[in-house]
Amino acid sequence: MDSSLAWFDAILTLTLVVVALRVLFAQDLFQAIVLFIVFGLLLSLAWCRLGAVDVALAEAAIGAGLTGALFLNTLATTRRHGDQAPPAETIDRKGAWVDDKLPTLRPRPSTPWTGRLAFGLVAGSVTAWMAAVVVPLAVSSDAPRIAIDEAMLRSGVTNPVTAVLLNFRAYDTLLEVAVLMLAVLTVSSLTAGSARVSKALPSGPVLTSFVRLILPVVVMVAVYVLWSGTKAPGGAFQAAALLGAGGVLLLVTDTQSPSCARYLRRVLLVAGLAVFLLVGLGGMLGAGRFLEYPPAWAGVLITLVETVLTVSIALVLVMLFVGTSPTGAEGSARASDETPGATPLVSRERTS
Amino acid sequence: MTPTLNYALTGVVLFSVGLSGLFFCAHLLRKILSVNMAGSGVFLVFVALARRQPDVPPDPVPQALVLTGIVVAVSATAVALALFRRLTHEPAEEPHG
Amino acid sequence: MNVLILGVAFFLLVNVVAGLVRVWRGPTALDRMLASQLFGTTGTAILLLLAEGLSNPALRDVALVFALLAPIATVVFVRRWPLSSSANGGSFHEHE
Amino acid sequence: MPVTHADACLVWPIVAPLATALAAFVLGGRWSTRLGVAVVPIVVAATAVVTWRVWHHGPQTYSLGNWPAPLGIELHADGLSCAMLLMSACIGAVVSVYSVGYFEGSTTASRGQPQKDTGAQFWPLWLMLWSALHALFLSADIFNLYVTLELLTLAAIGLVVLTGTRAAVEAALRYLLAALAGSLLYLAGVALMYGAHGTLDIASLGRSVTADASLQAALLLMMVGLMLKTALFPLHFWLPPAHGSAPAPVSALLSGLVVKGSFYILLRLWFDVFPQEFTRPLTLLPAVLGAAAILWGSMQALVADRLKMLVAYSTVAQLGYLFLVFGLARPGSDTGFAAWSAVVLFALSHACAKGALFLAAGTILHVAGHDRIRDLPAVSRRLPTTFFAIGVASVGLMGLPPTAAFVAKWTLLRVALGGGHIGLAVVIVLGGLLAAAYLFRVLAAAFTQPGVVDTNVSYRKVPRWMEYSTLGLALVSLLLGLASYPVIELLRIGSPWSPPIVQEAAP
Amino acid sequence: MSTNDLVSCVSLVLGAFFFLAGTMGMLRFPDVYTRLHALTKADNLGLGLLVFGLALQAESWLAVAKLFLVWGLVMLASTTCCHLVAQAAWQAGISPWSRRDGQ
Repeated sequence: MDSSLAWFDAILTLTLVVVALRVLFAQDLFQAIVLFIVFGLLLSLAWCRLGAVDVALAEAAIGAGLTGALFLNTLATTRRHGDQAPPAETIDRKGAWVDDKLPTLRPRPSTPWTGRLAFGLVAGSVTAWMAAVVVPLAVSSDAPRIAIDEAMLRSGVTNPVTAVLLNFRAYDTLLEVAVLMLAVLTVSSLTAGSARVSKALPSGPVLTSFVRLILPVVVMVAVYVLWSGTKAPGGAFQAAALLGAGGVLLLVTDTQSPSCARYLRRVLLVAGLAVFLLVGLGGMLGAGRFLEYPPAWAGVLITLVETVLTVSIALVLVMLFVGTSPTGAEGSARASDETPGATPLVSRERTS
Repeated sequence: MTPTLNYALTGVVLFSVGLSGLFFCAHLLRKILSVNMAGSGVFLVFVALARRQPDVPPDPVPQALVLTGIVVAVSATAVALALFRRLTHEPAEEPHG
Repeated sequence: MNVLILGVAFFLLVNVVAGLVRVWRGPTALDRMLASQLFGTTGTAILLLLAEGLSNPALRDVALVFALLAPIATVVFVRRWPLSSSANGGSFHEHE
Repeated sequence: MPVTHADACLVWPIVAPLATALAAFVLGGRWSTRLGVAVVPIVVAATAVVTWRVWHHGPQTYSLGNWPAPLGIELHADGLSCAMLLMSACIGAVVSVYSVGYFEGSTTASRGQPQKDTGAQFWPLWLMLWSALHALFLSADIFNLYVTLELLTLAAIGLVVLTGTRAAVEAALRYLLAALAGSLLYLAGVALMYGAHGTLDIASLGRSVTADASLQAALLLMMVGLMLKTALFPLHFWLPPAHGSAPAPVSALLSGLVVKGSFYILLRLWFDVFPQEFTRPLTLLPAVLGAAAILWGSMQALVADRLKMLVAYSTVAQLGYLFLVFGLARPGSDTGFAAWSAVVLFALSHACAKGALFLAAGTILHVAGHDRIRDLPAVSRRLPTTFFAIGVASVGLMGLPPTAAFVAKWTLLRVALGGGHIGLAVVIVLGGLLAAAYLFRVLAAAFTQPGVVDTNVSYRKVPRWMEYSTLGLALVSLLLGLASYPVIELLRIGSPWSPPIVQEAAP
Repeated sequence: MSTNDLVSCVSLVLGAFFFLAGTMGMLRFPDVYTRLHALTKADNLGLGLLVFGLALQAESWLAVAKLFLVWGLVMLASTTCCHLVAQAAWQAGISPWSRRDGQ
């Protein structure tokens, strides 16, 4: 049993490294991106082997699902210029720095052997140096860690990872949600792109009915993951990633997607962070400290925060996808009005 | 070779490969991919070191940190991709637009 | 029993690594996409086996997420990739 | 433990701008400006309260969620954090006032799309940046510092691309990739430190670290990462385009405040966490690179043809001075404190002077539509206040006698000569001369009669407070010299050189 | 070894065999249309047998339900994806392989 697991680990890690190298050196970018998706799936298996199931869930949903979709989408937009689509090299030239001060190699379809040699030397020496440090750490039986057992009793939840994320280190999580907000702000300010009609495959009845069938399951599983997060692996981020992925599915099919008013969307985007802040400040008012939950209320408050966070983060993830999308048929209406306080062209003309 | 050692070493390799890729690959998309892989490498080291004692459940703190890190990474990636898209779209606008 | 389950998991991993060759070789984008789909399914199977073999039922949830999200890449791809693209590599057509 | 509400003041500099950013985002439009201005006095007051408490009661520690250090995250304020907070509050307030005028009616049309209200986008981003800065200066947890670094970077990126030009987008992408590499190196260091010592809290790390290989590796990784983020020569390649192509108030923020964030972390880790036997062999590396940065940045500034690029390269040069601290400040010795506090004082002074210069450059760009140095004489007649502000800020930047930069450089020179670092002393002097040389290129414009008055160029009107706020910031950089004694006393509180009574206050 | 375990073993081994067949097909078949067959048919059957084998070992009814839900989802997903891929291939003008033009 142990030997087959050891072999499993060996093959898995070896494949991870080979796939990573291939992502960097595969001649065409599409292959690199498909391999990157595969990399995410492999990594998710690795998290499972390390017993980090919460991380595995997030990686499966965000790493392999959403990030892959983001990359595919972006690559597709760079080839969207009609039939005179640029071959990979021209994209290279365009994509590379123009006033080239970075130590980049000449843009070529494949890295020349000198480049590979330099790459190998640098990567190899960094690996050797860091391995010399990490190996003693990894084999030492003395593993200092932060003691949480006693505090778990007052944390309001039984899943230790959720306790760390939403109670002991809730402040990290608060700032992390702010990071997501910032990403949305930046991405949506960049989205005013060209509207090009997609020449991709139309979504036929099969895709439409597939989406219709699978979306309720996605929502159901997301609710389950959120609900079980307090006592088993799962939680707000994993649930949000699932919902976000469901939203992406809805976006890329031609089905009528439930649209909501611009204002409401903005409120929903900030709701997670706002509720989190309010709960934190509430802890302060109740003769306590910022982000302190009274032990009796901890479970309820954490669930409340997680629920609102799930909705907000899911929306954020969908918006991030929209931001890297071609602003074509479904994109333009959603994306261009996203900038806060954007004034429609028409009404400006009327006033002037 | 214990799983901890195996995965921690893989993390180190991925980190170095990703970091070198960031500096040596010319194409911007590949640079963005490299950053993601280097990040995964660091996360692997984090979590692998969290389960050094096989008979004790793994330390939850690094797992929580890595979850935070994954979300930060996806935000940064989305921003980088939006910038990249803007950059590759721009020149095509002038001759055709 | 567990020996068999973990053995099968290992076998599937080897299998899927062999399947990666199709992502390598293409020749068309669709082949690569198809191979990654195979990867998703096999990954799901491996997770289900590990859940039983390591007696960690939480891994079934990961398998569930795998199963739900594996088609995302393919759907995004076919809906966003221009059909007439003549660019190499990501092309629908084999190029030499 | 009795809960005291007084130490909750540490939370407000972080929460106030963050909450306002959310409100500004939701309400949008004109409300974002109003809210942005309204929160300025609150933030300034919160900062003042924190400083007051630190001044009177010593370093303050606040356990978020009431989970004490190794388990939870703590906020920590000592003299250094307070100085940084005051710098951030001061520059933030001025930039806010300036931005009201700068972004007024600045809707940029982007390629036939509906016009974008850049101002409404500016405020949420800037308020979040402000919040991130304060979170960074107050954090006492190495992983939380990573999150604040990322928050800072993403906010900065969002601000750089506000103009939406191709140059800005390209600069932003370059900046983002460099910053991500920097934070990953830092995070790798965090992973090693947690793996070896099982804690993330700076104070407990400082107590528990032992000199071993993993710590040395962590130090190197973190140092390189943070140097990259602080744009130390030769890792500065991303800075000039980003700072040069961003909107003026943003450039002021980036040059004045954002690069100081990663420098602050390095300063803190170097003196509070890592034992001397590790840092000692490495002292010369940052110091020599700093010296090289002074020379290289100044040379580039001498040949720059645009004002904003000149100021941006000047930042590369001036950041070099900051890194001299690692070569000159020895823990334990009294000259160590002198050099350390001098460098922090220099950072404060640089932030004000550089901020003023960027704001002035922004005003010129706003009015004339260009910032070419050889065409500045034609502009100078129209903007006497702004050019006066440039003059004052230049005095602050060159380090002429009454300014804080003078006090700082003089102290550094004394310590360098006392420690036998003749080379560094020469560079300190030379850097001052070079700064004078490139700044006179700009100042000359103010005293030169325009040869040809360009009648074709239509000049835009400029709101008064844009000019006055710039001048105000420039004057602060000048007056800081007079206040340098209290600032140095403030820095002593909780510094590695302070008497050890402080440790007992926070058990 | 109980009958339960025996059936489970046989089912698992058979399932693994179908995965092997799927991979072989993926690697050996000549064009994208034929590879579709390799993927869907073998994969779904393979996963089905594995799920059946594992269901006999599962500790609770909830686990069994989850197993079959996963199987159902994978079938649904791979059916749809194969349809989409085939449609895309057809619309892009890839002609199916026939014995004449192969070798």
